[in-house]
Amino acid sequence: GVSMDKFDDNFLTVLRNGMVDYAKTQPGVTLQIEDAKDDVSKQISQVQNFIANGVDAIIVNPVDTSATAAITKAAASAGVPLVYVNRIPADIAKLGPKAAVVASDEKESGTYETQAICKILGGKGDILVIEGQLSNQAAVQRTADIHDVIATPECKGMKVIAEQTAEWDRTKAQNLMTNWLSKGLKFDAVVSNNDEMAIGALQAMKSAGVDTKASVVGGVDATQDALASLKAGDLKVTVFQNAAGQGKGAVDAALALAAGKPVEKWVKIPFELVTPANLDQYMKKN
Amino acid sequence: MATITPSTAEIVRRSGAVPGADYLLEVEGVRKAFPGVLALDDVSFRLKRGHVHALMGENGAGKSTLMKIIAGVYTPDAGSFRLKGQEIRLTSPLDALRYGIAMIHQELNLMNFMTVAENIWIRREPLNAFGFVRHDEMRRRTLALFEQLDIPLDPESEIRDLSVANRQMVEIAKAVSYDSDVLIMDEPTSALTEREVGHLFKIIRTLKSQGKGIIYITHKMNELFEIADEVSVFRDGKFVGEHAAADVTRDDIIREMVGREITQMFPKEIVPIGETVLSVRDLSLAGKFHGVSFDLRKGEILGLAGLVGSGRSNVAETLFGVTPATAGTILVDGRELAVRNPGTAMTAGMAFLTEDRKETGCFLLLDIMANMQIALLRGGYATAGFVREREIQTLCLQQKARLRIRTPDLEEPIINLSGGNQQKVLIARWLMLRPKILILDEPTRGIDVGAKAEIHKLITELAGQGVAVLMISSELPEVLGMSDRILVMHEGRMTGIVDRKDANQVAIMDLASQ
Amino acid sequence: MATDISSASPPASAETPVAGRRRLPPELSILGVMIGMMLLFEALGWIFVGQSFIANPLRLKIMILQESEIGIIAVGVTQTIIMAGIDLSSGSVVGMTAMIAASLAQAADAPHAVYPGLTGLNPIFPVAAGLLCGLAVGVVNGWLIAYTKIPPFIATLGMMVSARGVADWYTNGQPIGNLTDSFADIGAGWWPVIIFLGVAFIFHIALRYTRYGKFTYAIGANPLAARVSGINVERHIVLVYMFAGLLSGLCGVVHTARAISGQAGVGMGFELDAIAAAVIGGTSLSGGVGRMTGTVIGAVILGILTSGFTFLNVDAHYQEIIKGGVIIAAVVADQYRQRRRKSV
Amino acid sequence: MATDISSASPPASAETPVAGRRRLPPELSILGVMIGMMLLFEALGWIFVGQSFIANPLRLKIMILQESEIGIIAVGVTQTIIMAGIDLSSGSVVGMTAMIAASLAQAADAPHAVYPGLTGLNPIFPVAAGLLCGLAVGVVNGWLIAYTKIPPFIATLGMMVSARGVADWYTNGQPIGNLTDSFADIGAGWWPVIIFLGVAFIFHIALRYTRYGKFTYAIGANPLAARVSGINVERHIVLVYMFAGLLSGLCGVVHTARAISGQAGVGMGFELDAIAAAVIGGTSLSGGVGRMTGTVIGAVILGILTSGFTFLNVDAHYQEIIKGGVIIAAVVADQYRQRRRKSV
Ligand SMILES: Nc1ncnc2c1ncn2[C@@H]1O[C@H](COP(=O)(O)OP(=O)(O)OP(=O)(O)O)[C@@H](O)[C@H]1O
Ligand SMILES: Nc1ncnc2c1ncn2[C@@H]1O[C@H](COP(=O)(O)OP(=O)(O)OP(=O)(O)O)[C@@H](O)[C@H]1O
Ligand SMILES: [Mg+2]
Ligand SMILES: [Mg+2]
Repeated sequence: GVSMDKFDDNFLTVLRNGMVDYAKTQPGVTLQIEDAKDDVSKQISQVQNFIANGVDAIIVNPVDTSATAAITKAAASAGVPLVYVNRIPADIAKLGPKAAVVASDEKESGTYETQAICKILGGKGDILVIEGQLSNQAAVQRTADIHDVIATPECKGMKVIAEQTAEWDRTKAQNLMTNWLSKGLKFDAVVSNNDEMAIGALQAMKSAGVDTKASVVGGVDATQDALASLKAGDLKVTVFQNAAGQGKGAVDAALALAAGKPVEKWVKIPFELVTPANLDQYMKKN
Repeated sequence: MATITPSTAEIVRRSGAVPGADYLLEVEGVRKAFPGVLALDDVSFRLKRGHVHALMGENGAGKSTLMKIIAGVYTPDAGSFRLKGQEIRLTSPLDALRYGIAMIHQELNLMNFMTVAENIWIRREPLNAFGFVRHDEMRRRTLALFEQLDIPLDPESEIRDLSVANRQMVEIAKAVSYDSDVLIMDEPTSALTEREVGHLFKIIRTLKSQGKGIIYITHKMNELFEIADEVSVFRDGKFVGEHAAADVTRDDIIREMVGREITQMFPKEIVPIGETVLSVRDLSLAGKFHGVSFDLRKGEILGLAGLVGSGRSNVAETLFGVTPATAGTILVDGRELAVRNPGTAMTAGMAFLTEDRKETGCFLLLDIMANMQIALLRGGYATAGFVREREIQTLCLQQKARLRIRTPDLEEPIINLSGGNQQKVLIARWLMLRPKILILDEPTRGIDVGAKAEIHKLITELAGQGVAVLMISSELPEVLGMSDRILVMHEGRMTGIVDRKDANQVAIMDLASQ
Repeated sequence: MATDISSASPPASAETPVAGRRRLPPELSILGVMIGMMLLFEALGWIFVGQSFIANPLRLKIMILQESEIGIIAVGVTQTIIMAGIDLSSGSVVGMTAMIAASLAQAADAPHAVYPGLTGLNPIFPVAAGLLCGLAVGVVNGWLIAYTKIPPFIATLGMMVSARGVADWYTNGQPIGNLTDSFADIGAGWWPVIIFLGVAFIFHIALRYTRYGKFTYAIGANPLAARVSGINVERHIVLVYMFAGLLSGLCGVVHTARAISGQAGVGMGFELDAIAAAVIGGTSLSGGVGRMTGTVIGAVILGILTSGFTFLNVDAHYQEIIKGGVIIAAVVADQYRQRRRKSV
Repeated sequence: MATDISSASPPASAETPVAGRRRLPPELSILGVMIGMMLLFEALGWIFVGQSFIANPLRLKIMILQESEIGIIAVGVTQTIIMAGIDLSSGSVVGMTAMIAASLAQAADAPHAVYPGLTGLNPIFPVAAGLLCGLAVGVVNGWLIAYTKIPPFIATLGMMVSARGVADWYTNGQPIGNLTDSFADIGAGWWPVIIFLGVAFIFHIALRYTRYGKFTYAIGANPLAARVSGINVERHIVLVYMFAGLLSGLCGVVHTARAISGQAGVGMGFELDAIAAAVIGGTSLSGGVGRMTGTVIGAVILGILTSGFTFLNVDAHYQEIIKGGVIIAAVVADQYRQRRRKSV
């Protein structure tokens, strides 16, 4: 049983496909994947439905990392192995013997992105921040990372002149960027919480006649479109999170736990910075 | 000015009259303006204890508006009110009810999906010690009330299953149940037949003998002289006179109301009757009526009489395809016509004025023009889909003048018109179609004497032009006066067709209760 | 032909209300649809999965447990709809009250407590705070609708946007975890179900047997008639929206206890599910018609669908596509059965 | 006292429409609210930002551009609401048609084309496919509502769930990129605005001056009376929902062209924004009342809000909280102005 946060998210789709593809190579493994639609209660219910159906192991891509206690408890009391994937549950310390986490360290993504931009700008400049959904933790975390990096001595010269949400959405980012441009804001870089919004911002800049090749825009996720944009010289930096690797790792961990083998509590899948320099090695990956 | 707060309403009500107060209710200097219309202009009115005071006036004269003010629905722009000699102020219907003023509204005001009992006792449900409604007790009280008023209805039936007449009876019962000192009845009989009217008058007499005052609005002259003690006449929002009913004649009042003489109430002309246009054979609608057969000829007016609930309206609805027949045939000009929906009926040249203005007639939120033109649009008056507004507007203005529809302009939402004027708009809707067969269900419901005569003249004129008319009416004089032949129904069966020359009240009533 | 109310002898028929006129409660028909649905899954279960769908206590529990949060707000939403209103703010209010309740329910050892001085409180406090907040929002909704006369859709839509804003702003989007066990107990085991059925029962009684209920139906069926009958329509509107708000607050509390965490995004889209449960259960959006039992059945139908699809291991992509069709089919079947019974 | 229609000679007053009685269109009032809002931002702009809010062509463009997608579906949704219906499926249909249009609009050199044989097509094809799909969905919605008599809310809710399912399923949630430039042009520059205002104008004319419009209002105001007046109510319902579906499809196409990519999650929540635009613009959810001009103003008001907040650089968290309040305030102001004008 697999419960995903949501289906219509590009990154999670890659992760899901990673699981599906990998599971196909493993004999006797069938996956039942459910869409929690970004809803904690739905996810809890899905796990309970899985337990009712007697699955061998459960993989959960948590909607809310602070709300995993209920899931952990349910799985533990039913004795079903449990693997959290992609996001680290808040109760990681309390996970029982039949539970594990396969994820990257979310703190890395925003940090890598901002550090790279800081390097391009030479440690100083005015930046615009495009946030994801305000109630979403990745958005909150990545935005916090930006501020953390700016607080470091090397990047002290950077300043956030405006920070608004575009709810992860490309056209919303287009709208937001156009609104900023209409105000005549002078900025040196745009730091976006994900690639979709970064691309939206670039599209808006293009249609307003801003030279996107000379501008500095960064995102996170290394989606196909982002890589293409990077190649074209528009996007300057993105961060690759090995979605397929996480998917594969999760299935592996679940199989191991189901077979009674021990698994590391946190199987770390690292983030990787993507720049025009190392672009080619990622073109085929996501 | 000693104004009494609503909380003292009960005290005022319980206390006796101020010494020397002859009148139960006195209203003075009331003014009420709606946008563009001065509905009431310095109107005064008095009601005596134990009397029935009739209000007369043309459609749109302001009768309902004044009554709604007394019942606390509208707030007047000016005016003072005295109940049993004490100054009162009315700010909401609840106030009025507390002061002992209840009203039967011209437009039915019932909750469709609730039962009869729930409708009557709303806000006054009998409760038990825990605050729960005692449904049994409510039912018992309803039955007791119905027995007292002689109403044969099941307290548990839902309002939406009742015919208009029965709904009206529920309204009457509800108003009586308040046991109020002042009871306002705004055209309570417009949907009732003679039997129920007689019934209502019995109730009114009982109330009178209990010392209550009743304000009675009607457009039916005969009722006036049967029940009223006084009569006040209104014209164009102004009070024009008060008389003892015994001192005046029908013509006096009409003259005062309309400002001119009306010589003939039913201006029936004998016109040449042509060939048959509509033949109905064994028409049935399962559960409603069966075996209805008749012929309708060019220039003929066929009256349809019967008691309330006898199925007259159902026959009309079936003819027009609103509720397609379950058996029988309809022939128009000798050709069989499968009437599946109103569209097919209209294509065949029929027009149908329904009896329930609010439910199946008016588009309340739309303006007068939209209400009038809607049936016309189906078959023309549009070029490539674009409505020919000019032409239609000319037609509408003609109808407005001809039927004397009282409104500032055609863009007024129809909901702002007085009841009678709404009815006129609907009549105009169908007349504009120039139908071959005109079906009218209670065409003069709520229409004043003057306009009624006009409409009767119009119907006769149409018949003269070769239109075949089927007219349902609960007013026997109207049916008798207008029809060439009268078809009588009872409980879903037709009990006979009477010729004009043989028709009289007794013969019809005989057939209607056979 | 059913009745003979046009009989010529009134007193007789008045005394003897005609038999066979008693309407069957309309929710019987949607109950039939629900049972049919369960039997269908049972049959499909034996064919495709080789096990029983119904004879599984855990599944029966989850079927209703997973909808009990939606159900709690649906109890309030149903009442606003019966009164010809609507409550779009319920989902956001769940999010807002979830945050507020969670912030007051943190355990004494919570590392980054929102109010470090207010940890380890008795669960009474977070519960009361959540309920009161919900209630306050409800009063504002009701006041706006009753006294400014703006459409309920706009008033509660505005509130929906604002309440979500408050939820996001409350801790800048950071989730609130580390709640006390005693608070978490409220959301454990059967509790959400009991609370849902409990409030549904209370308001079922209120709607059917009290003046509160009669007024609600009356205003929904014909506000003018209600006013003319002396009902203080404005006050009653405030009351009904207040209860709806209170129930959203309750749902926020239950959700927080169940998830053992407060998250700003919680409850997104709940309002639509709640309205769907009510409408599937026979409540009419034009007001005056609806019953609490129908809403409970509507919520359970949504639960059966979810559990049934997981049970049959239907591909999640197809699930959605089918789900929409099944909701429509359920209501069509209900409509058809009701119409047939009426014409009998 | 303005007029003297209470004259005793009816024929005279019937012929001469009294001067000064010309009714102002009701949307004038909400237009006033909109202008007031712009002036407020203008004033705040000079105070806090030191520049003009209005005198900025780019901002005027984005104000309407950012709402033009919502606006396009609002044109259809308004008509369903005037007809006392609703269309909840519009957002999902946008998602679905976006995917379909995108899959047929991929450039010849797209690396992972959905239909490798169908790349580099003339934009006519993806546009036609998107529109046709939308139209088909609309017909299904209309048919369900007209002939099975289920509430429009349920029919379009079911469709909303199903269409989203189709969008997700279409490419398993993968976005579709690498679209042809000629297709992308449809979403470039002023085009979305032109398309929005174009369809709004067409349907404004249709509603005001054609039989189609008169029938739509009539059915919304009183479906029973409409039927008795000979209108084929069922056919007209199908027609109106068909147009609504078509417009959702158009929005899907425009959105895809604007984003130069098709995404399954697109359009989520659009239906609510569209309904909000219509209701802010004065369309009544109980049917029979509403105008296209009002809806356009409603959409622009939403755009002004978004642009204004960004302009003033209001903290994103407070934005939401304020936004809800401002929507309510706008409608309250409108209501108040209308009532006052009425009583004059
Ligand atoms: N809500 C309203 N808004 C605007 N005008 C109104 C409103 N109600 C009534 N009027 C106008 O006030 C005048 C008086 O109407 P009212 O209903 O009192 O007449 P009435 O004497 O009861 O007529 P009828 O015999 O037709 O019932 C009419 O011209 C009517 O158009
Ligand atoms: N809307 C309705 N729903 C259910 N039954 C109805 C409805 N309207 C009328 N009936 C019933 O149908 C039967 C015939 O009613 P119909 O209205 O045709 O009679 P009618 O002779 O025209 O009387 P009325 O003067 O009341 O119109 C009656 O028993 C009545 O109670
Ligand atoms: Mg009147
Ligand atoms: Mg009748």
